[in-house]
Amino acid sequence: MILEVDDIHSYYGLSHVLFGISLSIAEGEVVALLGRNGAGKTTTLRGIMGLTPPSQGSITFQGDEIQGKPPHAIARMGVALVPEDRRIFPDLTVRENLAVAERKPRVMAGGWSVARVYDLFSGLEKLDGRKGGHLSGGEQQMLAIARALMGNPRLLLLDEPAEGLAPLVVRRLAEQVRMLKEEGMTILVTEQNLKFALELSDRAYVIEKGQVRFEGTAEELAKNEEVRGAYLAL
Amino acid sequence: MALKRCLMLFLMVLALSLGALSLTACGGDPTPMVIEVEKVVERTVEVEKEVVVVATPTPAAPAGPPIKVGVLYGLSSIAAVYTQGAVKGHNLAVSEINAAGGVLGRPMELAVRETHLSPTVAVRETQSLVLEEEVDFLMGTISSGVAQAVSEFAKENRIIFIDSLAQSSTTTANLGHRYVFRSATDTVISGRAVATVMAERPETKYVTIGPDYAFGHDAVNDFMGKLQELKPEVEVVAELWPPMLNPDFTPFITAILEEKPDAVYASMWGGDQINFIKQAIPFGFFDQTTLVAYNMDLDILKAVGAEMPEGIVAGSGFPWYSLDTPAAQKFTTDYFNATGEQPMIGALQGYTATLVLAAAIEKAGTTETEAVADALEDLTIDTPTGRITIRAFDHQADPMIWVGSSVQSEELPFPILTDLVPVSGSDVILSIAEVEARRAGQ
Amino acid sequence: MLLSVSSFTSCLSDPGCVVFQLLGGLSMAMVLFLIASGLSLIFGVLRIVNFAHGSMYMMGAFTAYWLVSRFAGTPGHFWIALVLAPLVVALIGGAVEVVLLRHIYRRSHFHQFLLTFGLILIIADVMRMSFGGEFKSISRPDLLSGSVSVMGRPFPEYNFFLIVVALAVALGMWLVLQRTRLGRTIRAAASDREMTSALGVNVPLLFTMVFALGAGLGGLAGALDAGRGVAISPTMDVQIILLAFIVVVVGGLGSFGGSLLGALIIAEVTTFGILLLPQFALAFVFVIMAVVLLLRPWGLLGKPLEE
Amino acid sequence: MPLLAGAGLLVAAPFVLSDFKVILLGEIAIFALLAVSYNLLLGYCGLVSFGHAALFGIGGYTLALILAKTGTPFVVALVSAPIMGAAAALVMGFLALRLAQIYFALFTLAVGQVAWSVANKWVSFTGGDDSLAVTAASIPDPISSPGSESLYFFIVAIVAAALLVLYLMVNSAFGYTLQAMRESPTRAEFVGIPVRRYRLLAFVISGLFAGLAGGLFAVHNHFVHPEMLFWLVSAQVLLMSLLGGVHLFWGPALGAGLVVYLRDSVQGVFPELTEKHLGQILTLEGLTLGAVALAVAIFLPLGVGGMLQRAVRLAASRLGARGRASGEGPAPGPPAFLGTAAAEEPRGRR
Repeated sequence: MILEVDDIHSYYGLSHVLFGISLSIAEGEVVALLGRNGAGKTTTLRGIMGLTPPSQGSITFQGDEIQGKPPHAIARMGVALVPEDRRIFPDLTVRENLAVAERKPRVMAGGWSVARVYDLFSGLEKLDGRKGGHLSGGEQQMLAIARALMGNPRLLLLDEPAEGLAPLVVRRLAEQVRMLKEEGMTILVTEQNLKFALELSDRAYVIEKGQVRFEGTAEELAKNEEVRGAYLAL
Repeated sequence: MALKRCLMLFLMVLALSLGALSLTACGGDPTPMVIEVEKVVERTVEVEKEVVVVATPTPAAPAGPPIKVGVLYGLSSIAAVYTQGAVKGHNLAVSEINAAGGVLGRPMELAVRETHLSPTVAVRETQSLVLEEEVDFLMGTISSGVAQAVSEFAKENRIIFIDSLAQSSTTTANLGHRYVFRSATDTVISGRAVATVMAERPETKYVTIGPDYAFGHDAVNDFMGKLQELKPEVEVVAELWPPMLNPDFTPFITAILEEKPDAVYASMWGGDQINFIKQAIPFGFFDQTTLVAYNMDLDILKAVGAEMPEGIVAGSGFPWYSLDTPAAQKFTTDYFNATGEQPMIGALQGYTATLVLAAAIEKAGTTETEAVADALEDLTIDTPTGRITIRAFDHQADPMIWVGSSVQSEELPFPILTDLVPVSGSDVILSIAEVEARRAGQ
Repeated sequence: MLLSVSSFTSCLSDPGCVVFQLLGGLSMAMVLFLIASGLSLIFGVLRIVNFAHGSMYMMGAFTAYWLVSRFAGTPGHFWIALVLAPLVVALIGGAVEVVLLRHIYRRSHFHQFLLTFGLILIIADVMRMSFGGEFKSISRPDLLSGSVSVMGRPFPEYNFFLIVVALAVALGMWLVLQRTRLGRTIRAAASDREMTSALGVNVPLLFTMVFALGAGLGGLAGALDAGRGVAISPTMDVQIILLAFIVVVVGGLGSFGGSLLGALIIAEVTTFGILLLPQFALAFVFVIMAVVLLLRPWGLLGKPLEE
Repeated sequence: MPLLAGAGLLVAAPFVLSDFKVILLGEIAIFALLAVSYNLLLGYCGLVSFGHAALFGIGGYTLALILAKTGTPFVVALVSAPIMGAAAALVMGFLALRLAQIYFALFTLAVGQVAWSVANKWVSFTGGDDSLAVTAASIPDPISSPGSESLYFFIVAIVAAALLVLYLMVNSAFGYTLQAMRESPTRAEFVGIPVRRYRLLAFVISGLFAGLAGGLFAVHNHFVHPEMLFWLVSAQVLLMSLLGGVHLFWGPALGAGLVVYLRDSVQGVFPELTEKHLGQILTLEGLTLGAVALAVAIFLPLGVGGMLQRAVRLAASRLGARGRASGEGPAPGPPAFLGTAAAEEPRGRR
């Protein structure tokens, strides 16, 4: 298991948001985290990234406890987050956005460089000098993923990547994510859009009110009408 | 977690304080002190010998309940350079008085309080002194606003207040009353003393510049009124009023230079005056015009130091470095022996105020307020700078002012005023008619 | 003051006078710029309005004084002080960030105001304890003690030096911010510190560096001003902080170019205002600030803050 | 019960304490009113103003000017002070409330400083730095002497009445609306609350009581000085409020008491020490108040009042006080705007 989340509880201020979420991901797997708005998906990802540290429970990444570590340390260990609202730096150019995330190339071969992400996201190259704030939604999403890759992550956290994008753009995005998967990238993706998620992922968790309600393969979930009806917006 | 932070904070404060203490311990000003002292002492040795011969046998130690005097000053910030010395002057006078048998055989005792240059704080501290410490008299204050507030308190509560430092003429002239007295010069004496000297000189085209509050305006008006009276052809081509505590005088300097005045009268004090002079030098200011300063004592002379341009005309209430009178030299030596410092003007003024009060109590034979107030009126005593009288009509004293021009000294490690012209305070003090006119105008 | 108005018009018709006044204003502007840019940088990245920034300026001046008197015999002691003083202040700034500020980023902005207000009081008292209340001053270096003729009027060499140094700092800062990795990271953190940390940037360390840099700029202004002949005393902080606020409010909090523009406007308006209406010259500054706040509350080159 | 005991203490105080302590208590009462009025903006609206000193000073100058320049009876002057305070607040608030947080703070700072420079510069009207006396003759006899019991009771009675009015106000629908707006202005706007108008009303009420406090201060001190309007006074009121605890109605009053008391007790404690070790006479007031400010900002975000409240609750639950112990869920804590946890965590591009 590359990532193991064990019984984490999280608070926002005084409100208890996560009530003992546990999940695990194996190397090379794509796992979907599904649930309605407010179910706790984003909080779970933020918890893993160290942005909203859980108040109890443990998170291990490649066997190391990362619970309680600052976000930058977690990022440097190989976790990268593509947040829900993309959070592109609006005043920085596309290239600068990428450069911020660039870490010194690891020993391992095949590290990501600006040239390589431009290869993967062919649309970005011609936007090289444009300010992040002037990109369209789809372009921002590409940039957000590309930026996350610049840190050479082993685990990519994708928070609702398809949200607010036109169907055509979503399709292209799915393709790009699949290419990443083929390269062996481990991905945890949250979605409300069941179709998009199931198309890509090997396994899925469904959460509701901060607790895991279902866990299984994509096929199992696709067949389980009950869970889909009860916990997911279709 | 909280404990750790607490510890860190504590360590931080500790480190800061230790740093502060070690800095002071290293001695901020290591260079010239020793030389100066020798000079001062050398020049006063003979006088001292005389004093020793004349000295009387030790009198009886004072007994009975002490006569308590409240002393109020802004002891920090911009005023410190005047008031720290003033408190030491008060202390020197008290120890001399008590060594000589006290006042009415009773010891004199001071209670010093900080006003933070705030009238509100000053009044609260005055109340504390009068109600808690039960002081019999009040002395002190710097900054005219504080003096005025304490003076109002004295008036309402019928307690004697001797203004020892604050200069604004308003306190005794316009708003004077039975219980307020001033043993120091006011803006009229200081301003007019300089004006009498400037009236003899050729300059006629003036620019004035002064801090934008009561004192600054009083000082400019008192100088210019006298000068124009003595020399009607003098004209003022511009009046500038920078705020107090102004760090950058460049725009004022460039504006003045465009006017091409013969002379510039400046009533800034302390840091403002230093800023102005130092920033004006490289503009060739002192080659183009003559600066006339309200006063220039050790605080400014030392701070400007070797850069001090020659030929600035200024008044001084205590140019001890040039005064050969035994009284002045004795005070300088005693003060140095007691404190290890050269006396600045504040030291003299604090010392004088204490002597005035003690003499009045002796004369009245009681500490009862009305009797002492009566005794203070027309009281004449000898001070280190000569004899002064507290005028009965407005309770303003008439100390000497010396007017001279700046020069780099060959003997002393700081510039001094030279070619000193002594101006007797009684020659330039507001006339009684003028005081009456001002009071009628209120 | 009719007389002064006439001198103003006569100045405007004399190019020598105009250039001379402009230059005088420029040297005032440059000091203001150095202070304001530090204040603005700290706000831009840390989102903290540092009321104690004037104290950094004051510490710069005191440190310069202390170094100059320490190295009194050494040739070039002024230059040693000018280089070391900002570094010392930067170190102190960094320590303040680590020990104090770091704990309150998540608190409401009133706690931040309170903390920096407390720092003003403490630093002033510590300076007073260390150096006393007497006015200190240091002398210009011999190299720059003279003056040069500008359209027939002597203008201090030191002020030219000051203008050049400040412009060099401005250019250097701009290059660092726009062209270097550090600058990129600072700009990223300014717009979204959380995302920046999620991308592997050690944001706490970056904040310490930025606060130290801002404090160092304040300290540099203090040291430069000390050399210009500004009297050094424990009240310098309060004198300067209000002016610095006016500059950043006019130029735009958090905007580097805004600090430069704001400083130029405030200094030149003051300079020419004194010629025009000496009685009210300094009120112009407040009027400009009020107008800017009413029309463009986020300043001329700033960006609106979301609530 | 505690209320009665407190009232009893206040009534007994002047008979037990020295005249000077009675003066200090009067000052505490006035600053308590000022700080509580300030907290209407700070605690209830989440707005930091640095112009509050100006409203305080305007109240003081109104009373002093009316008494000094006209023959109007004292009562009229006393009533005019809060009215002018409110009027000034209306103008200041109208302009300032369009601005968000930090710009609001800076704008009020600027307006306050303009008011201060007017008081300083318009010497012929305000007396400038020479201050403006409120003579004993212009104040009705029983309350004309500082330190007297009658003046003390006069001040305490007015302050108590004003605090009662404020208390009722913040515990009415108006007060709850303010708090709802503070938590989320956008949501409040969404459900149809005219946020700006409510805040303006709060600002005006705050100015009303600040003006009253200023008037009382003029009576208490027998003079007014431009320093009443200086921004550092606002900063001190901020310290008082945060020290006492801004989420409690009486927190700022407690803070006012602590600051005034602390300042009085550090005066005169250190001079001998500093003279001996530093060769100068210093009070270290700045060091003390500064350390308190740091301590509050870092360790006591809820203020002394908040800490006391917590301690009392904890003690109550330990003693197993009847009924609801705080067993379930987190202890009732501060409102979210104090940002104890992640509530204020920067989200998005803020």
